[in-house]
Amino acid sequence: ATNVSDGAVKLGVLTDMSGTYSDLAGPGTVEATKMAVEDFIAKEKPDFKIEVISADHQNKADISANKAREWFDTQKVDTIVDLVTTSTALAVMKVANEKNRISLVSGAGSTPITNEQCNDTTVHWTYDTYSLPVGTAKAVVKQGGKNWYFITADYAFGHSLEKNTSEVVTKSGGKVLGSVRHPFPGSDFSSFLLSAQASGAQVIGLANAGADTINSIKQAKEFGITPKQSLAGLLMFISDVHSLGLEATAGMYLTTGFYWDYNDETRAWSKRYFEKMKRMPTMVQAGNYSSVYHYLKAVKAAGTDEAKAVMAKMREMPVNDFFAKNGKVRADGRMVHDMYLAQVKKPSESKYPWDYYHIREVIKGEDAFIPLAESKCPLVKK
Amino acid sequence: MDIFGIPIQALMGQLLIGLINGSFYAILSLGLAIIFGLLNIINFAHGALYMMGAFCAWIGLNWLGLNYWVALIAVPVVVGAFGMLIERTMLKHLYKLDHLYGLLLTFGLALIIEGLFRYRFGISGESYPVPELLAGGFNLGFMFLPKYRAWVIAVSLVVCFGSWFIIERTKLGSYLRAGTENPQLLQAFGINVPLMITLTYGFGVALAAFAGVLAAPVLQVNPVMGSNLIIVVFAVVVIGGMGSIMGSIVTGLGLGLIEGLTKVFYPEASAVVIFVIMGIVLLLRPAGLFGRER
Amino acid sequence: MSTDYILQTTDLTKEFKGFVAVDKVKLQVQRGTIHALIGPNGAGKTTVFNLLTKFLTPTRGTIRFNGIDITPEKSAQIARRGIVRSFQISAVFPHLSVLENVRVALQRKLGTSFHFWRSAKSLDVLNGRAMELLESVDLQTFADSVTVELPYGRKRALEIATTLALEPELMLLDEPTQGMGHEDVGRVADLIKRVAANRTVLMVEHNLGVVSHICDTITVLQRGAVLAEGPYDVVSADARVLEAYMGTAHG
Amino acid sequence: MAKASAFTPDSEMLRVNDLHAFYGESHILHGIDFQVNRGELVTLLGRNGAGRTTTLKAILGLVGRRSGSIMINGRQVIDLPTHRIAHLGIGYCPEERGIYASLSTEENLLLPPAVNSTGMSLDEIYEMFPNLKERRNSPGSRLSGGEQQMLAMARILRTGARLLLLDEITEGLAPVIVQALGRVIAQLKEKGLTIILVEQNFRFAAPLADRHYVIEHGRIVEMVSKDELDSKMPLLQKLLGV
Amino acid sequence: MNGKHIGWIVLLLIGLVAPFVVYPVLVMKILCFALFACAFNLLLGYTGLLSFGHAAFLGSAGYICGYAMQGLGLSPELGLLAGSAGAAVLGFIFGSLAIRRAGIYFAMITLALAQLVFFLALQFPFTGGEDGMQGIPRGRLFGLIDLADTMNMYFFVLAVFLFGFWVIDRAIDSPFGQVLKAIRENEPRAISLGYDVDRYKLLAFVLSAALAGLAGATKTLVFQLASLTDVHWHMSGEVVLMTLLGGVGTVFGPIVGATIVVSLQNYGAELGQWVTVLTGVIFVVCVLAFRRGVVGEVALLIKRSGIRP
Ligand SMILES: Nc1ncnc2c1ncn2[C@@H]1O[C@H](COP(=O)(O)OP(=O)(O)OP(=O)(O)O)[C@@H](O)[C@H]1O
Ligand SMILES: Nc1ncnc2c1ncn2[C@@H]1O[C@H](COP(=O)(O)OP(=O)(O)OP(=O)(O)O)[C@@H](O)[C@H]1O
Ligand SMILES: [Mg+2]
Ligand SMILES: [Mg+2]
Repeated sequence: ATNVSDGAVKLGVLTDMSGTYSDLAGPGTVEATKMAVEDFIAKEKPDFKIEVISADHQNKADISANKAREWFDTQKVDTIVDLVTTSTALAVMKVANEKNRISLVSGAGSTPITNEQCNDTTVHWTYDTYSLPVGTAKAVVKQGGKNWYFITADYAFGHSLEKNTSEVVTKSGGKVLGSVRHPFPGSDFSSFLLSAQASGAQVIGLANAGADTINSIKQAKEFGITPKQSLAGLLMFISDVHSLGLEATAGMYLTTGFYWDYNDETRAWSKRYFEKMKRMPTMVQAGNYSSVYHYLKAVKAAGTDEAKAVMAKMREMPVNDFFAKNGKVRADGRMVHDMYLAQVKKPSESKYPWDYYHIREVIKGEDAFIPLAESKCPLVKK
Repeated sequence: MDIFGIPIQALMGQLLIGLINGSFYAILSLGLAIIFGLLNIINFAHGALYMMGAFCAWIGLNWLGLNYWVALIAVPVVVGAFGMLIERTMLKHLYKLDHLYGLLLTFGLALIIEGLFRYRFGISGESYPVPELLAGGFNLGFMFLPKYRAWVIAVSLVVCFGSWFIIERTKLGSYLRAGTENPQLLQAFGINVPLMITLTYGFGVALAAFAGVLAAPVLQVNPVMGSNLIIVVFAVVVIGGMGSIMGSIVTGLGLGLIEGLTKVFYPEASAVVIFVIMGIVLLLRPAGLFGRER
Repeated sequence: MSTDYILQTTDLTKEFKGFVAVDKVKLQVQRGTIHALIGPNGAGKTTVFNLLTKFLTPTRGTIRFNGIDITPEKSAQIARRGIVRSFQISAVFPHLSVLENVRVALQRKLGTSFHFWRSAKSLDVLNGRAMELLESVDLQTFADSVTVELPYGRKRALEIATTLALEPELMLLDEPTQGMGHEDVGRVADLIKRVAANRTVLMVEHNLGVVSHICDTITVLQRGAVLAEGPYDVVSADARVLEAYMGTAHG
Repeated sequence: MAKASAFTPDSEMLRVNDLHAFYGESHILHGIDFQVNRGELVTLLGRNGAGRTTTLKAILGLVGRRSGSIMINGRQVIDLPTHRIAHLGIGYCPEERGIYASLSTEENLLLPPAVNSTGMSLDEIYEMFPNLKERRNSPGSRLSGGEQQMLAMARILRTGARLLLLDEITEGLAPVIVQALGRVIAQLKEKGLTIILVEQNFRFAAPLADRHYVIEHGRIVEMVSKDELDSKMPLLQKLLGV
Repeated sequence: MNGKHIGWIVLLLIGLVAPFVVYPVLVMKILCFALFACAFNLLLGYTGLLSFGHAAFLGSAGYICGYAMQGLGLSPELGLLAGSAGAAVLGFIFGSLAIRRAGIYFAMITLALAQLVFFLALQFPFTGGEDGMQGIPRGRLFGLIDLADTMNMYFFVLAVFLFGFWVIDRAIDSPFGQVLKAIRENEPRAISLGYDVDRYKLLAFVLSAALAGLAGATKTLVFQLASLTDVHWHMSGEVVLMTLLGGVGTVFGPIVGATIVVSLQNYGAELGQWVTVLTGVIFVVCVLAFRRGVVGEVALLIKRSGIRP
């Protein structure tokens, strides 16, 4: 029998239920987590109980840290999942590690999670700010988009996104003509777009996220920039495309860790998800399912829910499900899997609801993430 | 020709864009100033009502099939009526109290409105198309000016100066100003002050909603669009001199321009420049540029 | 023998956007007297008070207090020099007790007013003096009442007690009896007379009864300028004053 | 309704019965009863805080809460909102003057809407108060105390109101102006206006008034008509503490 | 023994027992916010100045304390000191600009200045931008007591809170407090009595800022992080809510208010989207029907029933 602490494996979904990221994570991840648990029970028939609780961290690091502590101390939570936004992820990872519990990060994207700030009880599952530009920038340069100009959200996340992308652009033979930094959050981007236009660059890289990206795209079209120069969204989710509409986004390149309409397996799962949420899943939500399922398998395999043992099993077993093929959890906590380069369809090409992407390329896992050799994580033995 | 290394053409473009943003500041701060003038309340819900205006336009289009032009008239009326309802049911009870309570109440209302829209529409928001009549743009040589933006400038100037004229130059305006100071006595002169207050609040709110409809085609319509903007607008109002109608219009437009210039020369500072200006203005003229010392 | 003037102004002028509210006023207040400033409405009396206490800045002219030029000083500084004013509308601290009202004025001299770490009990040493002051205006029985509850006339009396607490050399009273019933007018006039025993009072007053009763010297202002000056009998006999101010109602 | 008014004597302008008024929790008027005929001038006398101002305010509905009956021109107004009462032709000159600081002198003058066409013209008013003409464009807040008092008075003469409620209008005015004001009031009375005067200055009020009501602690305690003035003088002096 | 003494004793008892009944970290959070709200109340309740920018002091003190501990390796007591001092300096700057205006003007100016601070916090490299400062060590108090231990930390926080609360309580009831009261009641009169009112208001502002800073620095120690949340204008609104809910101008009100609001946020996290709406509703209800706040209403009840024979 599995030796489980406090009689149950308890999962806490700590996510943004109402704020900026509630569409790409939020209630959807809670549902995905529950689906993973149900599927696991149905398929693997575990001999331990599994419980799920959830809370809104309101994108605040202190609320997250407080909630995590409380969950560990009083609710006997074993593992916290999702953790959208980097500040909350970092805060919870630290607490979890101190208490010898596991964090499965699907929502947050900053690379420090598996680099400078890495620890041995965290797995970073779905994407990061390295993997996204890699695919997009390479592909766009290959298509002839050699000259780039960046519109960057003026904070750490935007800066690192810009930096990572610039490197890839130059490495692939492109050129960066300049960049402009906009306040975060912003609402009017026309000035910055005008600067980008004046630069004469072929590609305007949007090193920002959420509403900022959406507004940039919308206004680029309004100012007659988009057909002449093309945009590259460096962090875009299908929920963003959905709310902007194909009219405004058609032709854009973006990188994603998951697309619902990719193959039969993804379609089958996504349809089930759609039935519950009335929306197609984002990569965060799909990735979260995958991470939870893998974790539960590892608990079963390890015969215990003790963090270190489970982590060892998670690293040992490959990830094979609709989300990832032969995915692997590395020493630094990175789950390496393939990413996809997508191009947004023209409205005329879209045949049915949520038919948004052409998948143009599969980016192999080893290319998509920072090579272990370059990792700054102390856990990586060199 | 260059100015500080920036081609004059680009500069012109940026100034024009600054003016467009300034138009939004002007309409919003005008509404705040009018409300503040008569009710002595800082309408913290102004941003939320602006957001509501944008959403109502979207709802009108997508649920009821009402086009932009209908929305431009109907939405301010509807949201204005909602404002009047708020005034009648809640604000009304606060006039005898310290004016700070009005600020607090509208702050609470802003949270409620924003929360409800978040609940219903999610956070990433919806897109509103540019009306066909105003699609496309003019090539001005130095820049491509979308027709829609030109329309925004024109219509907001008309609305702003129209409101100014009514308030400063007509009898109705003198009632408004008198009501600001001593509503009780004004009522004793035979003027229906409660109605006037309700209508004024409704009008201020309608202005916010009007700005919302104007903004819908250019910005993503989302539940936080108002709260991001409102603090800047507060700063505009403080710089202009609170309650000063002309102050809010001129400062709104002026700060739009200054912000536009900052975006060219030092984009990192564009979010703070207004607050820095505010600090300086307050040091030199505590009552604001157009404000009266009280 | 030269007269001892506590306050002298020369050429005191205040212009508001071209409108001259106070015009080259030469005011000389003799120590130890009650000096009245009267004149028709809009003559500039309140403005003179505002200039003397620096609630307004003079356009021209100088103000000398005890021979020192105080023209450039600020309101609070002037108050600390010993010139204290009362207001045309009653000025008390409505939700403090009557005793506390007076104590606030006394407290400044202790020099502990910025001491936020000290207990307010340290102010109790002032209670004795505060009671004395209240007694001087017949308010001792009200010491613990909340000030709002006092009748109007008593509030004026309290205001005077508070002003006295500062031991001003020169008290400026702006229409101290305005809005009072007859009883109170008499009471306050007596009070002013009494407290003026060892200090100087400069007051604006429309109630000629009071003026004739207690004032030693009267300056009549008209359109910002001094029209006449002298004791009541002299001034009230002046034809110009009769025409500009008193009409037929003198006496 | 028509019947009721038929029984009201035609000459009656205002009748107040059992008027109670409250500010928040404090009960200020305890059943005021009095009545004023058309063209009459009555005064409300009393000590400070007796409730004279409150009586005027209660007639206009400017107090926190009121009850009882107030008939103006035979019409019950206790339940009407202030502005509707004002429309019945009432001019109110408040104790604190109520000059609007943000309006110029002239704007202040023109502020109250005319209730009928019998009011004075601007020129007539400026003739009566030359000070105001001189300061016509300066903001209300910049007027001297006395100028404000004149403005407050002048303001309601323009509207053509037939019932004037005047609260301490001689307060803070130079004796010459007080005399001038006395003449103005006499003229108004001549014109047939009905006036209620709240006065501290008995010397001013006595020759003008037809009747005097004395208020004490929110009740009418005495009514003295013009003819009885001499005989009741001692009583009045006692009541008012003159 | 009066009501206030009883209040103190009850407070002390609750403080000693609470961590054994309720989750201690939550109690620490409550204590931090209670101190914050009390500091804010010193300004609103006793000086009549509504600052809508108090988050700036809470947040910046948090960053300063965090930097002192993490970047400079100072001890916790020095960290707190640095945080409060920083907030005091900031308060001096804010105050000098804002106290020249009263009422709503004052509120607006503080709000806008706080917004400036927010943008600076987002920009300065040492704050970690939107990621915040993470993993700040709690250190050893006076080099001896290890604060990593929850109970040690708790009693330290309790001590800090009581100290701060005592300072506020004393300031209200001091010669300085008397002058503040006089200024609030009738400012021109206070001037004419020779008080330089701006300096008194400024001192009150600085005092309030410093104590808000103390709260912020303590919070940083507790959670071992400093983030933008604490400088955001929502936080400025929250502290108003706490004070209003508990009772403006009552000594214990802000503590009660903070307890309610923090618990609501904590236990209401499951409500997700509705927390904002609920907060808004509480605001509206308080303003419309409940202006004295919990403590104010209770005090009134006691007073009323006491008067009856
Ligand atoms: N701040 C100001 N700006 C412009 N004019 C002013 C200002 N203050 C006063 N005045 C004008 O100066 C003149 C003198 O005013 P002041 O208040 O000194 O009169 P006063 O003698 O006190 O009259 P009263 O007896 O009526 O109170 C008035 O005509 C007034 O309108
Ligand atoms: N707004 C108010 N709130 C509470 N009490 C008030 C208010 N206004 C007046 N009072 C009280 O009502 C009572 C009557 O006041 P009122 O103003 O009617 O007196 P008055 O006879 O006109 O005397 P005065 O000579 O002072 O004008 C007084 O005791 C006063 O304190
Ligand atoms: Mg367990
Ligand atoms: Mg009165």
